[in-house]
Amino acid sequence: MDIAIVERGIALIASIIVGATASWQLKNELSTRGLDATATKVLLGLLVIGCFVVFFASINVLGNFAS
Amino acid sequence: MAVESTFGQPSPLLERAAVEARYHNVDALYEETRDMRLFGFILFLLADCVLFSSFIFAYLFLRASAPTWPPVVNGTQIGRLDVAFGALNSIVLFGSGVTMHFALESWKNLKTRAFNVWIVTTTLLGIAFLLGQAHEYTSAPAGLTWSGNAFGATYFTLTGLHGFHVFAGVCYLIVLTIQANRGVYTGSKYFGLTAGTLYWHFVDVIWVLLFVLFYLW
Amino acid sequence: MARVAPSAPQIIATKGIGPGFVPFTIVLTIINVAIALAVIYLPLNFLLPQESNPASDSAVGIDALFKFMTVFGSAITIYVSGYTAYFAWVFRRRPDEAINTVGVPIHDAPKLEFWWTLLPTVLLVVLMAFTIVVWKQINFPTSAAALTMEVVAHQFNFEFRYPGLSGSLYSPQGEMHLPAGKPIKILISSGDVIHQFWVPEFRLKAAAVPGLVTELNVTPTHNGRYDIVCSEYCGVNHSIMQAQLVVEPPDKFDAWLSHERVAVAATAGQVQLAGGDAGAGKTTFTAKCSACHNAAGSYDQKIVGPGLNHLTDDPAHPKLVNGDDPSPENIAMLLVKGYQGPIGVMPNRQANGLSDADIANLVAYLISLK
Amino acid sequence: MSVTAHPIDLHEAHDHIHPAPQGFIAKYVFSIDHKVIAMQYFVTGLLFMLVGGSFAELIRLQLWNPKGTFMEYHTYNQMFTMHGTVMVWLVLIPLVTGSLGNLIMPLQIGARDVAFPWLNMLSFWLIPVSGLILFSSFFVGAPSSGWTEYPPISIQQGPGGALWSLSIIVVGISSTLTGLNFIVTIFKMRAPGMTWTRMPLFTWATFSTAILNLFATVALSAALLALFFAQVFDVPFFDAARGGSPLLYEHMFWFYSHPAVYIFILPAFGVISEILPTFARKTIFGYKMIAFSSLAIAVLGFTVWAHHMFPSGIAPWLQIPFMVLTYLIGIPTGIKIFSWMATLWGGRIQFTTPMLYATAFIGTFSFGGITGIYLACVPVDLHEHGSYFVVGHFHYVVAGGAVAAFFAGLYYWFPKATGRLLNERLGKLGFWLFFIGLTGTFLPMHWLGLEGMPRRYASYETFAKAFPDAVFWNRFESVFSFFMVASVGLIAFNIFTAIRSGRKAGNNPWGARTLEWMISSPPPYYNFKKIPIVLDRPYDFTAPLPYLNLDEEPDPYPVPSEAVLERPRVAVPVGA
Repeated sequence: MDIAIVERGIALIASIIVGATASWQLKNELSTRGLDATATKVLLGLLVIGCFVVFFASINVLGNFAS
Repeated sequence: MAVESTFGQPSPLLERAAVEARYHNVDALYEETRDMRLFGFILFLLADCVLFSSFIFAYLFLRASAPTWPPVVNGTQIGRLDVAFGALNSIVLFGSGVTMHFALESWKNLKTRAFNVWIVTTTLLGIAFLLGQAHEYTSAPAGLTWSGNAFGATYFTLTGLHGFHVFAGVCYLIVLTIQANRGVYTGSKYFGLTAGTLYWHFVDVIWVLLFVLFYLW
Repeated sequence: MARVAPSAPQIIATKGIGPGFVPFTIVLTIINVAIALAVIYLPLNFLLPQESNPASDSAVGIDALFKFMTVFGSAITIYVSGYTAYFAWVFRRRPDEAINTVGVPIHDAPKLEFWWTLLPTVLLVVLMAFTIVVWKQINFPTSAAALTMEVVAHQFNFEFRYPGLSGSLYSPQGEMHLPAGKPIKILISSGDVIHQFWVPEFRLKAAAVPGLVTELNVTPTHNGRYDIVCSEYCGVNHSIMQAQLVVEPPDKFDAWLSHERVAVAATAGQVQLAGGDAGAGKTTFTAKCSACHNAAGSYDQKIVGPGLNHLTDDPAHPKLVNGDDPSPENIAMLLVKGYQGPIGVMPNRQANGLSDADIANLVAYLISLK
Repeated sequence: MSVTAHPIDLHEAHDHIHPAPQGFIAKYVFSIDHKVIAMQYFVTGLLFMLVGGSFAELIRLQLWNPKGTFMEYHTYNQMFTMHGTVMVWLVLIPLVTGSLGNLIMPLQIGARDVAFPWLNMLSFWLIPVSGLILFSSFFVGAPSSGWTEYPPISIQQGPGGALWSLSIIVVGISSTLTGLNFIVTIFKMRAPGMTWTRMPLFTWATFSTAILNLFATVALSAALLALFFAQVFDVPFFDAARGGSPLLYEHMFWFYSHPAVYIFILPAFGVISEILPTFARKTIFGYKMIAFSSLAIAVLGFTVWAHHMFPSGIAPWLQIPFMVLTYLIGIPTGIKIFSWMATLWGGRIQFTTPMLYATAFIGTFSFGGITGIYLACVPVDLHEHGSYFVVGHFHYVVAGGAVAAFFAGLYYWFPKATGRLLNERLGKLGFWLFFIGLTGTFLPMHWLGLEGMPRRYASYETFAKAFPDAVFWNRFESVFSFFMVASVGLIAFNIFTAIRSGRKAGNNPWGARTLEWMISSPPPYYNFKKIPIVLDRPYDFTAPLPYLNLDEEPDPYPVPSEAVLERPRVAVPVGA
């Protein structure tokens, strides 16, 4: 079990957890109004996208240059 | 006298007078200064976006004008960055974004113990990311050096600039933790925490872009 | 103290646009027409170098564009300055005027504003069309280039390279010759910093950027001796970085070129290959050649130039790129003259700054790549 | 308990006046009062203008003789580099926005100070710091490759280049923060009733400049950070051999530096749009078009940067979009100029010094704009790029435009800032000296450049052989450049004498109608005891003043004070 597999495993699980909590937080934030609320919503949305990116990177869908 | 509204919303001072008339316990003057500070902080974040986008333009420009990517140095092509460790490091940072959000929520609900737990976790995760980044720099693929070639130049400058922002964010979080525990922020006046959270989310989002540009493309 | 009744403003109305507006406009228009005629028909040699007999085909287009803009530009400037001065004079405050006089309360005139937005837009669109026509002429010549040559700028002189018999040939730095009447493509690059190759009589300039080849297409039309000027700051002696350009009839040019070829072939001479050290050759190769050549790769593993492993004993490629046998002398000649052909351009010894020892070491190293 | 909703009492809602600053340091050195900061910007800007101007005079002396024997080449290269750098980043960028913007914008929108006074103070104090860093480069060999400092030449020169990059980054931080400060102030701190279309036009201009300051300057900081790394740590951003590209720096530099020239000129437009109505005693013509064309210029300014790079090796097809967009900027500028001319039409124009500068601005700036169109046209630019035609164009727009408008603003608002009137005769003499010097120095540059005189040449013997009149015209320019030196000296003398012995100026010496003329001059540190209410645009001279709730009720139809009119006037109606 070389280190890369371990790292990918942890990244996979963590991305699912963080992605889920971030989107849950985003759901709660949707009802708020105001400049800081909109800014938070935008940033949380991009954070969720970041979690997707890490998810696909960890399962080697994104960023595998082996072929 | 008909005092016309500005772009559909009443002029700020009128707004404050109305707020003060209706809710006597709201400190209208603080609300207005908070609005100004928040607007100023968002503008600062946008200006910071321009800073990162200038360097990203440099990266894309040099990558487009390079015959092969990653470029060839002394006859051998530079190896790809380690995606596995990069993914792990990124999720650490994104996790700290989530915990920071919990910290602010718990402060809004006046749960200071939970706030302390969450904000300390965020700071530790931030420091973990910086250590991960340091490891990434030391074990960079052969030939990838700051003054070696365009790939090294753009990679180390951009991720270094982002690392500096994370480091500044960590110091900001430490100051926020101390200030919050010293009682500087109250239940309704906590602009420092809002700004800290926005800044931390901003730093996360910049890393999403950098991770994709350098590691996955 | 008693409050003085507020002095209600006295509006001073005007009849029409202003006294003497029409004669003033006529005078301005006469001036503009005079300028237009002068610009179009008189030779502007005091403005543009050798404007009466333009030295290159693109100079004709550029001068026409310049005249178009001068006619309209001077008209606009004269009308604007003229009317500003006219209004300033006609609507000046008289010395004996009451203190509370006020101008005509007009704050917008939609029709007028419409016209003074539309007319400049139309004028600019016409200028755009005219510019794109001339731009196409300059950047995309219709006929193929009869002669393709290179100019490499160095700190404080230009180096001119003509297509020689094999590889490149360069004439003494000072003088550049061009045949009149023939379309020429000049490939410009730089060996060190950014320079700019500018011939004012041609009205053309192109930057010499290190690591980039820029192109200048020109058909010289008039024989003569012109200055080549560096117009991008390139160091301490930027002010004295000039060269001479001689445009002459094609036959005289061919005579000059053949004379030059003979002269340069003689000076190429033999490089002492004995005593070449492969190790030193490797370091010189890494420093100066690895950006384009892959020492470990075979011929097909190109970076910019071909891979050089098994240079001398590759069954698939028995000859060098310029068709010579891969003998040490021919390799040395290739390093001296550089190469320009279908598969690309290799700088010569002067651009790469190779000394005799460097060439000897490199040849020893390249031969050792078995 | 009953919630007693007392009626909205506006002045009570805004009476939080923080205590007055005590002591010399808090009042004059580290003050957070926008008016004092404006004075600090002004004095620093004037000093740097004198320094930059002296570099310019050394350049003119060098060009007196085509062989260029006055200085060696290296010193001359340092002179034109430092002249450009000091004038751009230590005079034009901070001065017009910093001194006039800081002084007048908060007063015009009825605010007590800018949104973040401490940030305002920091923004000022970064300018002297960056000046020190820049001038310390003289000890280690000043930068000598032009105010653009293109690599790779700017990397080859001595450590002066790195100090140059550092000092400009510091100026960049200062103007970014000023931009941020002004945007928040104009958005959030306008007096009640002052909607966007009732704001004075100088505030509109300051707003569009603040947008440019905030977003464009950061791109410069990125470019200079990259240049600094390349200079000090040999990072190959711009080294072609190691994958970099010199064109990259040109793109990153000019992406900022074209909006920078709009940062110079937009406040100048604002000053002109304020001065013309006051001295023509007539409402501004086309308020909305002028205001929105300021924004249009600010936005379009971001899209045109590569017209500085036509012959420098960018792809031919790329030249066309930048040419078209540069032409488009001519249209809002044209609208402004025509609206100003229409403001003069039908007015009762009184030629005080600010009005002289403003009227001359219209003529000079439109000539500068037209030569700009020549340079935007790609084929003609292939001839004019890097020649003295460019130098002539941008000095017409910068000296004839931004600096002339700054002097106009200086003469116009000096009474408000100090309570004293500047001497009119000295002012008029200074004006004529400035414009004769300007025309004499910069007009010949156009045909010198067309004939083929390249920029940044310490000696021009080859060119003098090709165009024999060059020597005459260069000497002609050198003589007239000293007229401009005389005019700036006259202005400095006029200022320092007027502070003590100038005639008293009341609240409203020129009879203007914008909010800053409604309070005393110099205004108290809190500006307005009660924040006024604004009912309409200020420019209609036939209507009473559109303000309520002012501290002291002014005359509803303000008229120029006696001290300003040349000869005493008797209120005799015309034609009586």
